[in-house]
Amino acid sequence: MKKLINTADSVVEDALNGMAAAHPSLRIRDQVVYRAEGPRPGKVGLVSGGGSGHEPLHAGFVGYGMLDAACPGEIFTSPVPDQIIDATKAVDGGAGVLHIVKNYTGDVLNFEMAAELVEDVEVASVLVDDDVAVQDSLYTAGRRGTGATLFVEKIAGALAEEGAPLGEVARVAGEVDERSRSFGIALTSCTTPHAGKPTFDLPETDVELGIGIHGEPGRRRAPMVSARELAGIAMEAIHGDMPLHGDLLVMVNGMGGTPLMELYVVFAEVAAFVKGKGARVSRSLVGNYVTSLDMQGFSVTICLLDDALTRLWDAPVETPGLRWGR
Amino acid sequence: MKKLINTADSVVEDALNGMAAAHPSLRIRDQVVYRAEGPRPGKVGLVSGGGSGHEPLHAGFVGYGMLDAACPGEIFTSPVPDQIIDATKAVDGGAGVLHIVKNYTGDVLNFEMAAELVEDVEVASVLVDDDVAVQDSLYTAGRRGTGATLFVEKIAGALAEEGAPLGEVARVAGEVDERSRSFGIALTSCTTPHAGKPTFDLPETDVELGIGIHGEPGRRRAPMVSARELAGIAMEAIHGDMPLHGDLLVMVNGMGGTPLMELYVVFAEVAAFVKGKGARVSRSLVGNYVTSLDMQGFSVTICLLDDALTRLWDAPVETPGLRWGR
Amino acid sequence: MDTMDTLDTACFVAWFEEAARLVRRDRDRLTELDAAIGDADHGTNLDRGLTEVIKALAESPPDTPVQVLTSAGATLIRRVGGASGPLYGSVFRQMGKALRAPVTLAGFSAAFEEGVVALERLGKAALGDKTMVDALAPASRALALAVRDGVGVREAFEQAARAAAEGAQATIPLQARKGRASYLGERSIGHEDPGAASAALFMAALATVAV
Amino acid sequence: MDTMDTLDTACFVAWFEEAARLVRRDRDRLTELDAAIGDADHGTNLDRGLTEVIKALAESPPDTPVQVLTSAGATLIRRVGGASGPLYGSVFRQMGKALRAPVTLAGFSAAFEEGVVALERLGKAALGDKTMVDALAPASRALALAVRDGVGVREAFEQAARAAAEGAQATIPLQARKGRASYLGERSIGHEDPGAASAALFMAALATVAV
Ligand SMILES: Nc1ncnc2c1ncn2[C@@H]1O[C@H](COP(=O)(O)OP(=O)(O)O)[C@@H](O)[C@H]1O
Ligand SMILES: Nc1ncnc2c1ncn2[C@@H]1O[C@H](COP(=O)(O)OP(=O)(O)O)[C@@H](O)[C@H]1O
Ligand SMILES: [Mg+2]
Ligand SMILES: [Mg+2]
Ligand SMILES: [Mg+2]
Ligand SMILES: [Mg+2]
Repeated sequence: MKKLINTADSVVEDALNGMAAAHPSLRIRDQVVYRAEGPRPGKVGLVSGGGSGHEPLHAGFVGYGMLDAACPGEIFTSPVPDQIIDATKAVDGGAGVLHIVKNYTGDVLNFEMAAELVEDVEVASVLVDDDVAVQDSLYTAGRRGTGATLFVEKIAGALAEEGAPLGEVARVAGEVDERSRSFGIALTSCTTPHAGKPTFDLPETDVELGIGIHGEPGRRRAPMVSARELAGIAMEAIHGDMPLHGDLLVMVNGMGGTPLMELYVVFAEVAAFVKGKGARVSRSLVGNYVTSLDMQGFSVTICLLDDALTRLWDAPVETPGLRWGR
Repeated sequence: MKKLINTADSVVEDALNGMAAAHPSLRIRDQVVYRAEGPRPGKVGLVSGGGSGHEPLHAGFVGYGMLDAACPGEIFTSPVPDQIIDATKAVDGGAGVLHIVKNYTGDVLNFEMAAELVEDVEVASVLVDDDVAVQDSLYTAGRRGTGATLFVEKIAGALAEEGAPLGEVARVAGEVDERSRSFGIALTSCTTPHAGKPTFDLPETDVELGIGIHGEPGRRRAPMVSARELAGIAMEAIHGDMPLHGDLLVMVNGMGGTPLMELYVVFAEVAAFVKGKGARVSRSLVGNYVTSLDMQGFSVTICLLDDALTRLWDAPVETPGLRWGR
Repeated sequence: MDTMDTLDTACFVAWFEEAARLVRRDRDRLTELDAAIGDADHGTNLDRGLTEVIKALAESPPDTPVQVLTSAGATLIRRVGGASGPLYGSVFRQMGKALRAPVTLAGFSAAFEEGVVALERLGKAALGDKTMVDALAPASRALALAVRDGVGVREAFEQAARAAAEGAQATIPLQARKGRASYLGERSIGHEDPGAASAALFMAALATVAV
Repeated sequence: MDTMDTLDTACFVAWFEEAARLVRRDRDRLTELDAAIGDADHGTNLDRGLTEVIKALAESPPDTPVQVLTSAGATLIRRVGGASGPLYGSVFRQMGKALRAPVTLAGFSAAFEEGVVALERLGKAALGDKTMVDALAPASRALALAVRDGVGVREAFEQAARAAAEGAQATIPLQARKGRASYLGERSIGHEDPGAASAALFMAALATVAV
């Protein structure tokens, strides 16, 4: 394993220093990333966070029209309550704060603890759980939150920017999650700086189907096939869970180590699949957005748009990782 | 080697189909990528191109404020004259066309041939040769064009958008190249789809210093060291060739397989180096912009800004790979 | 019958010191267990947390066993993150709340049981879900049985450690229903749960501090 | 003396067919040579180009040797890209321009030399720069000497093929001054130039078509 790091222990801090140096629009304090200009009175504050190693998620989505603060934990480790408490207090503009939480035991517990401990701030919370690779059952931890997190952060961020009240922002955030599904496929394992070797072994002939974003193995191993077939597997899984129809927001997301060229090859297949189902790619994103360190592979996330969501998706956003309209 | 492709022979075409499906702002015809809206009368047209495998360069930089057309060749192979001729004719709005050419024998020859064969269009050309890893000599092919290509395309694109005449756009494009320097370091080789195995072998203990963007080996092999030391090597090479001073545009560019988190770690070190020399990071870019397929590593590109260049850098741009201000 | 032995502050500090030592020693093994069915960070997480626990105990030396537990619980919650941070933190925080001075084996056992109950409530996990509960609940039961049978502290703790180790081993054939391993479905079968493994280390550490 | 043999259209077609076959056969070797000091595409580039050349010759069958060369040159320029596309294309285009019917060995040699000169001019490369020139220039010289010495076509072409092969081998100890390999500086030493290697294949193909 070769990594562009100083030490495994300092990588999160060093990367945050780099973010601060690169983006004057951000301000970083006690391992929390804020908009430099601070909270806007009357605007609902948006806080998200999770383990590091998924960049640009979440810190790269702090800025106008998206998050007010992000709490990066250690690599693949949810942040601690102190970070979330700090962030929640700091971004409150008097209209309350929405916690956007990916559905992992660690994220849920730490955000819950923080929410309980924050006083004087109204806190609502939305749980993102879009990964169809995981069986949804009362007796398990439920589905993981993956790519849809970006959709929720973008759309809720746009709504908050417009001045919508906390209840409304939380409701729409939940709606985006309900209308979104993801499926991921890995060609290689990632390597965490601390472990120093791949989390799982994957021979040249195989892929992992149904991976999440923590470099965990997937649901099942299968032979490596063409981009067309891999895209088909992902799309069938999504379509089987949420039949595709109407206007879609489609993200083909790289896991961190896959070149953009290959993501476009996958996107072509995804678009053909969508067309084949009589649905329409209305908005799209292709690139590395919700990553898993140096893993090679991709995930597809699809959201069923309506006019209101499309409008919010199109609204201006200005963050290091996502920017348009200003 | 596992790649998200259908066949090695179809990868460029398949990826272009994906681009077309993802970006309604682009139109693709005969392996040339155009702005969908076509040429604007009176505006200088900007055409660039080069081998594929460097995405988002160049096709991802077609759009308002940047290129009018990009000619993608096969993987790591410069485009053929036909593509360049088509592009040049199609984007001419009556004010002439600027060819932005990276200094490689193949790119130079194919663009030259095309320029000779285009009739009725005034063509100027700028050669990008920013890579300090390559010795500049009358008796060699000269320095490679790498990261500065993005700077040239962005700044010349902004100037063309303002309606500047061809000579002026070409002059400023050349100025950007002259004020820019790059240095790249690889942790791993890339693998081209056709070769199916890494272009060079690099043991776990070593890095390649002074690599370009074609997956070619670098100038010299050295032991793997910390991000701080690697950034120092790149910055010393740049500073030794062009002493850093004043306001800088700084890009820390990923080679395709390196996670954003690590690029930020590098950026922190680059920023510290710049500060140590009494210069200032005025504008920055961190991410995968000028890549080499799945190679792990980074390059640093630095441009000495002045007020005019800063203004042009800040001007609105709307392309798949670079977007702000609209 | 020697359950009249009481456990003093030093015992509790020693418990965490020994736990920190064992986790440091087995850090890579814990991370590898987590790599197989999770995200390869459990060893790093817990090592970081316990290092901070020891530092905090050294910086503000506790006067009572309750203070040791409260400090350790708070530090784990504040420094670990992930699933195991709040879960382990809650075990010790709740145990601290429940503990009465002087600390007899019976008192220890009752407070420990409250810690485990808090864990189960927070994590919504039951025995057999393939989590740290599978090591801690049997350990708590072993302590309770030891108290009932009038066993001495050393032997009680050794029995608890044995029960925890067996519980951790018993997670191997289980399919995970909670935590990250549950995403793997049937593929989680055949691997020891990393949290159960670290819980066994906590109990092994306890067995060494009984005088 | 049998330099009165003339080379007909079929000979020229056969030349490119055999070159295409050899390049297809050695594609991976050429790409590997390019991987060592370039960007690992030379075999793919030339194979793609020559496949198109053969296709074009089949689609519009040429009537004259000049048409074969013109078609091949144009196709290489239009389909290969990279450095080798325009360079090889120019060799054959220029050779076609210079060729006079009927094609004697002397005429072939003179036209070939013009092709090589065009290459040197376009690429600004001289002998010893570690490029395809290092195989083609010696081949051209061997042809000229054969003409001078009144050698037969078959033997002349065989001498040219030998000269090209030796020229390609002779690039191994050289430091590249042109093309992508020049970026490597001293590290380019010790490797055969891929373009010189493919040029040797072109000349080897020529040796098989002489009747
Ligand atoms: N709901 C739960 N209840 C009890 N223990 C749990 C639960 N979820 C996870 N765990 C324990 O936490 C361990 C994983 O800890 P760790 O790797 O540090 O956190 P994460 O899973 O967030 O990466 C698991 O092995 C399991 O023992
Ligand atoms: N300036 C030049 N003059 C003559 N031949 C050259 C020159 N530059 C490169 N070549 C030849 O081209 C070959 C490389 O061809 P190819 O790999 O197809 O193109 P590219 O270098 O653009 O990838 C080199 O091995 C060399 O023989
Ligand atoms: Mg974790
Ligand atoms: Mg090439
Ligand atoms: Mg874990
Ligand atoms: Mg090449």
